[in-house]
Amino acid sequence: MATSMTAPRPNTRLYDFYREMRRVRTFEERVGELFVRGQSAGSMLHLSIGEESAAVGVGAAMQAGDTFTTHHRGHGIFLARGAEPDRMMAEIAGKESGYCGGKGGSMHIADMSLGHLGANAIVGGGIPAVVGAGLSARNLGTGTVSVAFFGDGATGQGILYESLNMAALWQLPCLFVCINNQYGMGTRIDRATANPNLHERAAAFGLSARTVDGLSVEDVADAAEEMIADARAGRPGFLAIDCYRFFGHARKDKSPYRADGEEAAGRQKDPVSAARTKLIVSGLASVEALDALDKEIDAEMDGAIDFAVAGTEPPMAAMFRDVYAPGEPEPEPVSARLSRVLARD
Amino acid sequence: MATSMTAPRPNTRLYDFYREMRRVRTFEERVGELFVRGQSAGSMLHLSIGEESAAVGVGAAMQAGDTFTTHHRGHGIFLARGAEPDRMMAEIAGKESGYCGGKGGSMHIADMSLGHLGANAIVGGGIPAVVGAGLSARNLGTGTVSVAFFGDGATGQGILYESLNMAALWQLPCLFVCINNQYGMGTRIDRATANPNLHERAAAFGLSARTVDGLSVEDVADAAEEMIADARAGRPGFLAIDCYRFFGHARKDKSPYRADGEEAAGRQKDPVSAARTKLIVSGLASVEALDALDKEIDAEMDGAIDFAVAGTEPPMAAMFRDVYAPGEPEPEPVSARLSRVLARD
Amino acid sequence: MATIETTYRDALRLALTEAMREDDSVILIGEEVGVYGGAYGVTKAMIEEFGAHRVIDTPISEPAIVGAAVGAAMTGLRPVAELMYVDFVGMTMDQLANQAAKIRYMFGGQIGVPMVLRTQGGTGRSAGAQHSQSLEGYVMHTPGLRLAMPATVADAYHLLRQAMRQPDPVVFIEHKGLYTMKGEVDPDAPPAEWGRAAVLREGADLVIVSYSRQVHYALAAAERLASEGVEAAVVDLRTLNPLDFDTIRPMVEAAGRAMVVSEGVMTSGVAAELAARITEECFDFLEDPVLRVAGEDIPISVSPLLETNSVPTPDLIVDTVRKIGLGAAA
Amino acid sequence: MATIETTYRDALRLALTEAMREDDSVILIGEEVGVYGGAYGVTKAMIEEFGAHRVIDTPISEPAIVGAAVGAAMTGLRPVAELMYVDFVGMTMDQLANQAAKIRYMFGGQIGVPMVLRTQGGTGRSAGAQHSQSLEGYVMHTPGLRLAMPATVADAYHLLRQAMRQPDPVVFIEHKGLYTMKGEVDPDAPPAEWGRAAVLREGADLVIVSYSRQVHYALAAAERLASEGVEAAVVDLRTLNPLDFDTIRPMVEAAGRAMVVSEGVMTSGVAAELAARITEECFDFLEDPVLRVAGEDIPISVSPLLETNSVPTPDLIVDTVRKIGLGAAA
Ligand SMILES: Cc1ncc(C[n+]2csc(CCOP(=O)(O)OP(=O)(O)O)c2C)c(N)n1
Ligand SMILES: Cc1ncc(C[n+]2csc(CCOP(=O)(O)OP(=O)(O)O)c2C)c(N)n1
Ligand SMILES: [Mg+2]
Ligand SMILES: [Mg+2]
Repeated sequence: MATSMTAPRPNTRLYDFYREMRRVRTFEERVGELFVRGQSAGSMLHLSIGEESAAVGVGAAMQAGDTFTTHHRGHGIFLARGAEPDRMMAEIAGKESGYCGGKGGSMHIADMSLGHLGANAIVGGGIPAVVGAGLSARNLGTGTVSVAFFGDGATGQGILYESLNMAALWQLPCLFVCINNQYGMGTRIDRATANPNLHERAAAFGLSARTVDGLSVEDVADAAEEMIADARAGRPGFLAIDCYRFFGHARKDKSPYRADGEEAAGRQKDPVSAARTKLIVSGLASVEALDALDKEIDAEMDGAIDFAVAGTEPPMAAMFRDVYAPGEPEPEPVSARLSRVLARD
Repeated sequence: MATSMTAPRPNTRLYDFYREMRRVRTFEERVGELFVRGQSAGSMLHLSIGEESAAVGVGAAMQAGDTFTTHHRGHGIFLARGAEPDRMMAEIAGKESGYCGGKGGSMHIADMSLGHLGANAIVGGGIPAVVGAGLSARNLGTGTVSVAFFGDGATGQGILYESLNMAALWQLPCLFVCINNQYGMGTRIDRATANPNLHERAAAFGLSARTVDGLSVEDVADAAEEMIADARAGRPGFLAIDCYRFFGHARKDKSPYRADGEEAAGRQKDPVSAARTKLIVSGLASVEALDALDKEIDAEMDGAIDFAVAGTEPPMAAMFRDVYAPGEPEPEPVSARLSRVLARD
Repeated sequence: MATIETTYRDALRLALTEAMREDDSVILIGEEVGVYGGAYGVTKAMIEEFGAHRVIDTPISEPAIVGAAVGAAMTGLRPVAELMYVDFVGMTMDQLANQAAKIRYMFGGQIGVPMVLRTQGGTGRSAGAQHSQSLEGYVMHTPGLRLAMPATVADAYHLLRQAMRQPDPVVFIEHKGLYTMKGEVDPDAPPAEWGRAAVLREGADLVIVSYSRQVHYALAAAERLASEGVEAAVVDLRTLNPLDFDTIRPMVEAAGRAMVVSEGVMTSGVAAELAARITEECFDFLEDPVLRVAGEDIPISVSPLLETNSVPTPDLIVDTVRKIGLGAAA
Repeated sequence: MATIETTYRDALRLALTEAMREDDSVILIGEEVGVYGGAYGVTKAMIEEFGAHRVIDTPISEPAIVGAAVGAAMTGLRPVAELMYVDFVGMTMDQLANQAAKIRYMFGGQIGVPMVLRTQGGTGRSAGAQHSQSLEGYVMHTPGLRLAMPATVADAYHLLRQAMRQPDPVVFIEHKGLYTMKGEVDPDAPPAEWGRAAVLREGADLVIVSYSRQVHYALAAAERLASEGVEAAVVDLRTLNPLDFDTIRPMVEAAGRAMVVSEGVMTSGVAAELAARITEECFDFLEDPVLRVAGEDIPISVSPLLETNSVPTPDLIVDTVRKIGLGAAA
């Protein structure tokens, strides 16, 4: 994973997890800043604060070549899989230097070289693609696994069950990761289903399925490692990760539908501070060392903001590009058509 | 249920079930004849032979005012809920005297006065309507239940799970009846899912769910009565009924994908002859009485064919009717538009 | 009530609220319509007045939301279903086009599906390719579906009220860029006839036919053109099904020139239909082909610059008129 | 191979078979494509040659079939997905229009989605409102999707081969009324350029532009018209995206009259686009508005009489030409 650090540091798994989770959290905080500074492209920014263990725990269990899709709240997942914060932030700002040249934005970041088949603004929209990636892995013998990340809200979407059924039926190397932050926008999970034990549904389709508490990134990683190994062997799985969405759904949502008490309690389920505390209490890292690490990360993410702000909007010429493959004629602009029509005589 | 019989007959539930199942079977056989005689509208005729206990067992457990939707293999269900064979057969023949004036045909029969909200040619397409009917029942306080009938193949459709989830969440008076005839076209259930215990899926969404063997119409009826009573009380359910599709998917399919042995074995699961045997063995009815009944039914269904054949195609004027409500302007026919355009000067 | 000044959003809420007060069978059903008050605030606090049995928050299940509305409409309720973004209509097209639109016909006229599907579309929020589309073309191409797209505050109210009285399914598409727009409405005034276009501006040189937000762009362009000596009429279609040609025909015949302006992508969309239809109806009077000013045949970018220029702008309308040889350049 | 006589159905199978022999990455995925051999027999026995890993029978899950094809296409396979009826495209429109069509663009050109979605449409089997539609209009209105609709046996083969080589998603719509049609194809001959229309008949009086089965109706009508002294040219578009105007323009300019014939419903459909486009391109040469002969704006009935007359017939084409004042009545 792409981070450049200089100080010597404890070589433990938990430390690495902490670092990556901290990077995710700080990145997301900076996304919030970008918005406040009026530099983000729009306000449809969905922060994954509180959900870092899902991104990092599962991300760490994946291997190079493995592919994945994410939902609209996918910054952390992509970071955990090696994204450059600069290009991510630039994409979120709608800049040409972003991962998608400024066309995609926060909800459509992708990078084929890192196996990121794409974030999606359609709840559930990216799930069946991992079935297809699983078919590719099987038929081409790549040995890779494909992971779909989505929220609890996506369990309302029928396409999830169609995909689970196919993966189980064909024994594909797929893992379905449901990041259950308890909410789909303003709807708490118990107002979205009569049975919030989401993994039971996947089990009924014949997948190996379980729920893990996202408070412990190590637990998440353990479960993910096992299930990804299983998936690689043709036993697809479904992993629900319980966590809590610390903030509103998107930047402008202040969650008025949540009682203060609930939010305060929910934010206790903080995988980043849990990891930090454990590192310190168990003597694996000192407060000072972690503070220094946090500062390093702050600097890294400040750099991402600077990079994004310094970028330029894509040129108008980019507008008609990429609708079809390079070499194909571009769609005729409306103004060109009209000029042609009117210049006929 | 609309059958006119004259001979005195044993007043038992099983006898009534037998009669209705026999009516369904004979009707379906006549549909086959209609096709062979070139009198059906098309060949998309899906016979429910082998599935009579589902139609009759569940149908008998429903009450007046209850509503339902069916899949494409729904003749038997509608008969069991009181349809007139004449108008059904006429609809299947595409005649004006049919239930839908010849516009709907076998796959789109409906009759609001009998609570039939419609058969559907889209696998799974009619399922969510019962959720809506359940909302109506709840909000309007009608005390009615709405039942979705569909095949095992529809368990591939995501919309089923969306509907199950809603029904359970809102505790609606709905029953989902999956007629598991082991096949969706040429695909046996074990090639369509890794876990053919279909009711487990519904249970995972919080519905009361079970599977019953369709060989015994009494068992089906018992289960349906209980589950419909539960549904009426706000506890929606899912009932899978195991049976076997005796013939091909539609009229032209000879099921080459099934071994002869399999078909022979499958056809042992015959709810009609099982009921007949039980009636005789237990002394509830004599062979002669049943033969006489069968003959009566033959005559009834022969009459349906005659009625259908005697009918006329809907008039051309019907073509632009019913796109919108009565009183709304009808769509302008293409030829009228063209005449207008060309007559401009 | 007399004429009030309000916003497009509040006018919509007023229409829903009044209908629900008048008729117990009206329900709202969709994602976040209740506790959250609607993603764009249209149904704010309505759950408090009408309760959770009439303002129904759903799971994220667009196909079944539409399907449930169909079933409810067939059994005595008057559902107003909400799709948070018209971009999600793709997953509901089966329930919408194969069920809602065809039930009356397939069943030989036995029953209708009196439901409204409220949704919103269009660009303006950097929401990207899957949250910025104008997909009315799919709907207009589907016989059996009525289609209303209000451009004004008054129509936000009146068209929605009328939509809720239709015997057939109505897709009602709001524009995300109009919710905070202010305007006047008299809820008690008799509304314009359902299906009738509104002439918002007279003009002898050219008739601009549009709907939804582009009506405002057309009006802005017409103002600028007027200062250049060109008088463009602006017609707001209000509903795309029914489609009112009786209003347009004499105007185009008189002006001899027509432009259609639509945010939907050009090819095979609403602008194509309007252009083809005007040509059919007014061929002998046209001095130029009907000009199609429509969305580009591309997805929408999140980049604000590309987004803005992916759909018609007042500038594009003005420039096009100038190209005709009317206005400044003439 | 030299020229062979075969059916539309077998030509399709040949195209699929050869592509699968040449390229291991090609897979077929859809309902009943394997053991059953395809609902219309196109993929008959292919599972025996290529095995169940390449000819993949699926559960009845149209949205996920298309979604899985998208993911497969992004990761190295060349999926040919099958929708048994184009009528089911509604439930897949999200995966098709929001995913397949937009992925290249949204992701800044990083990757394409080289998949083919094979399906079939049209009337002719008394299959009713949900199994008889011509929904190419939805597809054509979606930027990013290529659209091919073969009318001839040769094109069944060549267009499908070409579709499978495209870098972008292609929706390939066959016509259920053509599967048993016989014709000639030379699989080794260099095919007509992808995106190029075919002039199937020359004629100085009128240009009929069509595609899919209606091409044959247009040819039949043109034959009858010829006996009345009217010479109608017939153009088969072959692909609707790309759309070839270079072939049509000079023909219409020369004839001064054009008719478009499409089985899809008229309003806001393919015929609207073609009419609008021809008018734009050839306005000064047109003696009449472009005539739209298209599907009625209604659902399709199961009654054979109503079904037949819900879409253009050779009679309707002939009668329309006569109305112009050309032919018998003139
Ligand atoms: C198909 C679809 N429906 C609705 C939305 C609007 N929407 C965006 S995010 C969201 C909630 C999603 O909840 P969840 O899946 O739990 O993800 P989270 O936001 O909690 O991470 C909704 C309703 C959408 N983008 N796509
Ligand atoms: C959405 C959709 N997909 C596919 C089909 C084609 N089709 C019609 S019936 C059928 C099999 C359905 O199987 P099942 O639900 O088990 O019902 P059965 O025919 O066994 O009664 C299929 C695939 C269809 N009509 N609708
Ligand atoms: Mg959530
Ligand atoms: Mg079945």
